[in-house]
Amino acid sequence: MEQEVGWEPKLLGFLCRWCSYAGADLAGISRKKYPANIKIIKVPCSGRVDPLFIIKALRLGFDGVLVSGCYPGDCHYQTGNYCARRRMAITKKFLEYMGIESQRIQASWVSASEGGKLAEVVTEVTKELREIGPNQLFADGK
Amino acid sequence: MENKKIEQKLRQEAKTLLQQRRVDYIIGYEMGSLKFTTTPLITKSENDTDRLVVNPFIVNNLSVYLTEVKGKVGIVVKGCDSRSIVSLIQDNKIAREALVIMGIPCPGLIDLKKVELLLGKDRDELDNITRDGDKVVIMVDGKESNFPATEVLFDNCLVCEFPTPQEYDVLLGEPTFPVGDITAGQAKIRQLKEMAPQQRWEFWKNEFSRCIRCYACRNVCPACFCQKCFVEESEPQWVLPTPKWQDNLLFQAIRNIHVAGRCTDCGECERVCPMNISLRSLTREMYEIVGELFQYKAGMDKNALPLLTAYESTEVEDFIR
Amino acid sequence: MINNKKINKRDIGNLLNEWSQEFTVFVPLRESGVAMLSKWDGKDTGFMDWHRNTVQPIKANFFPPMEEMFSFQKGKEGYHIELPSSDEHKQLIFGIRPCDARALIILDMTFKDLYEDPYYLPKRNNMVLIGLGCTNPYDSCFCTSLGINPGESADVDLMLTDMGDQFLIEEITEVGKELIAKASRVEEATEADEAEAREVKEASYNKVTRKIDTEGIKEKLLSCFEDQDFWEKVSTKCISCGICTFLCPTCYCFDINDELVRRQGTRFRSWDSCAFPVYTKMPMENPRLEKWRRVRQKVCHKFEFYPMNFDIIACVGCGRCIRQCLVNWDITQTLNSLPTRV
Amino acid sequence: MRITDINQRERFLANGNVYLPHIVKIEKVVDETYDTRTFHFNFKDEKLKKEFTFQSGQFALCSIFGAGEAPFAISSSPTRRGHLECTVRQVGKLTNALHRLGIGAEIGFRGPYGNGFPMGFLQGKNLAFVAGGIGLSPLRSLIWNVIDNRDNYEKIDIIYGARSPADLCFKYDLDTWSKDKGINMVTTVDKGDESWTGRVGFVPQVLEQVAPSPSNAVAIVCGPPIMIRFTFPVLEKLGFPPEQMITTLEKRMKCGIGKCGRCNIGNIYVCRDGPVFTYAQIKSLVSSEY
Repeated sequence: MEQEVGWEPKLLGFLCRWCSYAGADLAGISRKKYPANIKIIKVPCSGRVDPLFIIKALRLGFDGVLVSGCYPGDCHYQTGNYCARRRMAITKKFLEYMGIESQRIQASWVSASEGGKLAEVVTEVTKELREIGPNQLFADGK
Repeated sequence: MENKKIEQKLRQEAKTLLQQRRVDYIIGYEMGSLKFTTTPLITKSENDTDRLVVNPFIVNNLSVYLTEVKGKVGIVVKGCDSRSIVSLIQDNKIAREALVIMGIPCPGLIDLKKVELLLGKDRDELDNITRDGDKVVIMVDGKESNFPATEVLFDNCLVCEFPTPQEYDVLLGEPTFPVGDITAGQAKIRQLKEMAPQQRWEFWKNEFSRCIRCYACRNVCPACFCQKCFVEESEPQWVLPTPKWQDNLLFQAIRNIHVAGRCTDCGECERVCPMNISLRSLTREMYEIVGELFQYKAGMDKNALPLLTAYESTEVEDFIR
Repeated sequence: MINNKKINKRDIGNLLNEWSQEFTVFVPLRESGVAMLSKWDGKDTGFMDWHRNTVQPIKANFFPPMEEMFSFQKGKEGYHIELPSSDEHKQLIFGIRPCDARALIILDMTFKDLYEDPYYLPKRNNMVLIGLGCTNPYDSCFCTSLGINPGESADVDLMLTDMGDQFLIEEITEVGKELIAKASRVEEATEADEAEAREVKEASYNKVTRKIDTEGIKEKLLSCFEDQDFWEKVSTKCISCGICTFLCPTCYCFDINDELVRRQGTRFRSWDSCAFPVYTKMPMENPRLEKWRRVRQKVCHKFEFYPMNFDIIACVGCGRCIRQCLVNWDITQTLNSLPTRV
Repeated sequence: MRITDINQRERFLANGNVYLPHIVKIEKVVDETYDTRTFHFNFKDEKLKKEFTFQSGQFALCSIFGAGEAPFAISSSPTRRGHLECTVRQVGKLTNALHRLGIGAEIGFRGPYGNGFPMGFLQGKNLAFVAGGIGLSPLRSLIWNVIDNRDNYEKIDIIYGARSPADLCFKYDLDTWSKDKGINMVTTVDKGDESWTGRVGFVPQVLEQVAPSPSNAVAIVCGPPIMIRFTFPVLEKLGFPPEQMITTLEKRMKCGIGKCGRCNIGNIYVCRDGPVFTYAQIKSLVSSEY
């Protein structure tokens, strides 16, 4: 696979506003460093993330997608993250079966107080994405 | 011969239902206009019930009409179709009370594409096809040849676990048991799974570059009941209406995820695809994933919550950081 | 009088190779289990002994499922529009059936109408058609009801008749004549060959048993146009997919859409179908929201509107819509059951 | 009814390719209502700027590159050269994208398409314009056209209605027309608000009250389909023969030239054979899906 010089993975994060997004904020405030590779979309709940968003992000050229929500039991809406967990499990397995590298679809639980964990997750995921290289899945070439 | 008896019983039953006004419509099968073809019969008329048939070619999953036909319906179902109905009930798409389900134990249907491949002849060039237990007898040019049923049944019939309807008001005929040749039915998927991810992706890319976006797979699917499909959404436009392979693939991937836990592996999507895309290799795998992760089988319990709205407090999450 | 030619089937491979020098040669192939016209690989001549028509009709060669109309890009000077490069080779299509050849004549009418279509017509004008008479029509074929002889066609450049080991060649156009003049291993057909070909054609004509009555069909449809009960009844089992229209050799409806990928845009045209509710959807209303209206549109477009506008029925009886329909919706049954006004 | 001659329009084809848009530049944006704007634009090409002509009632396909293409009636009058105007309500992907554009933005334009209003037939007649909502935009082109050639026409009635005062388009024109002594301008709304002092009532009802005389008159109707369908019977009641009722229809369109298939009513294509029809023509159509 050809790799552009200076290529950096692009990661799209769907972060729950009640926890992970606040976690990202906290990481910022407390100056915990995490890679600038992540673009964040704030969602009301990890349960809001339709698998469509994930594959569309890959179609648009993101190298990986991270969905991050509240720990089980902590959902602001009681059950949103449970539903998200089922959906993510299915989506991840199914898209892997279609041939999408498992590293490209990621999930995490990060609470509002875990700025450090979010930074860690983003760092790890970015590292994994760097290893598998750029997303060429939807490239046109014949 | 068994079919003939079932057919007689079915015609009588359907006629009575209409006569006694217990249903407004009967949905069943009648002989089609081509050889070895049946076609859905949707009727209000008692007289039409004499046209109802039961044979190894009753391929359509008639439950797809239930969200469309108004009033009380008497419907003919096979094992897989009955599960589609249960699934529709689970999703509150139809009411059980509005249905009279006439179940037909189904020993598997004959896949004419397989027959054609096997004999190198098209269906209209064959004289006769009959099912005789675990054999299928085909007459061509006046000559009879025997094939093991497992060679000519649909792949999804070969892996069918519940050939007898799960939900019915009347069962016409004796319960049957899986004809099963799981290995043959799963061959394609196994091959795919042995490939490297990139190879698999190439395979699907190749399949979906044939897709012409006729939406037959979606429209024939009883689990695809959305009023407005996400592909028709224009703001935002998730998928380009142009049949580029990327968008075709995205459409089908999401369609499969949307019907996870509803898909009963009835195989209709693959059967109807005019471009011969191996769609069941997706739906079946999803069926397996759902079973493996959540011990869930679509359309088995009409009182259960739909798969993706239910949860257990502890569940698979080894993939979550 | 007789000046037809013939060629031995085993020489066809060579002939196609010769033609490949000048043309992009297409033959009916069953790649991935779907019969369609594909670029000839120079080897496989199985299509000669496979006596059936393709699933995907020939229109795809001139009016593909999707096609780039132009690309656009925003620069300093504003938008710049560019047409796709038109380095297309002249096409030679081998083995086209009489019904499909006629379908092209019907498509031409729309694409030439009023404004010439700049995508279809150049491809259409840059091709050679080698027809091949049917010897084994499907049970869904009803071409003879539409004035088409499955064994003959005047809508091609050369017409071939399968006589077992050899093909009889009729030179229909000057282009066809020139092709044959340059071709090697072509012989003069004998009286006996002619007689045999006539027999083959007649036999194939008689094999088409499905019929519709086209006599006064335009008027019949006109009189039952507002018969909602009838149209509702015939449309009940339709599931509104696009198979019958996409695979119809005379259906031409299309959609136009833009794709924008990082400032680089492309406008595509792609097949569309009157069976889809979105096809006619407007923001506030949809004139053909109900299924029966869409089914009526499909039938009437072919058998009523097209004859009104172009004096020809837009159906060639190829039977694809019957054969491929997933619920066996049969247009011949609908046409043969039109209510007659009392 | 089918048009066979397009000679005069062929010279406006870009590169001889009927699907290629010309690039036009937005020169001005006018807010008509909360969801409707009029875009003033002009060709980038100097030659076209000078030569481009059209007829009132014709439409064009406007491209917002990346969002697609849709048909819009040209709402300016061919008598007022210098720029073109299209009035657009925000209803979907494309119109949303258009509304996001401002002065200087470039869009695609191809046309003019369709038949336009029968100017010769209208000459020397009393004209009754009946419009609803954004349906005024094609009529506006004609109204200005008529005003600029005022001597060629007799009495002019304009009956224009919208759902609410906030939905009235071209308020600046309505003002001018209502001050014009040669025009009987009637504005109405389905539902007024606290500041509305004008008429309240649906267009067909107001039309019945205004009751323009049918003698030597032509009624020109445009509005939402439902309004058009209710207006015809009123006009008939007033004594207008179907030949003297004219409307312009709207359908989903992609090509604009009678090929893509979707805008048909029976064998007639609204883009190719319309969009202007007499009621007599509409009644003679095979289908009532107008």
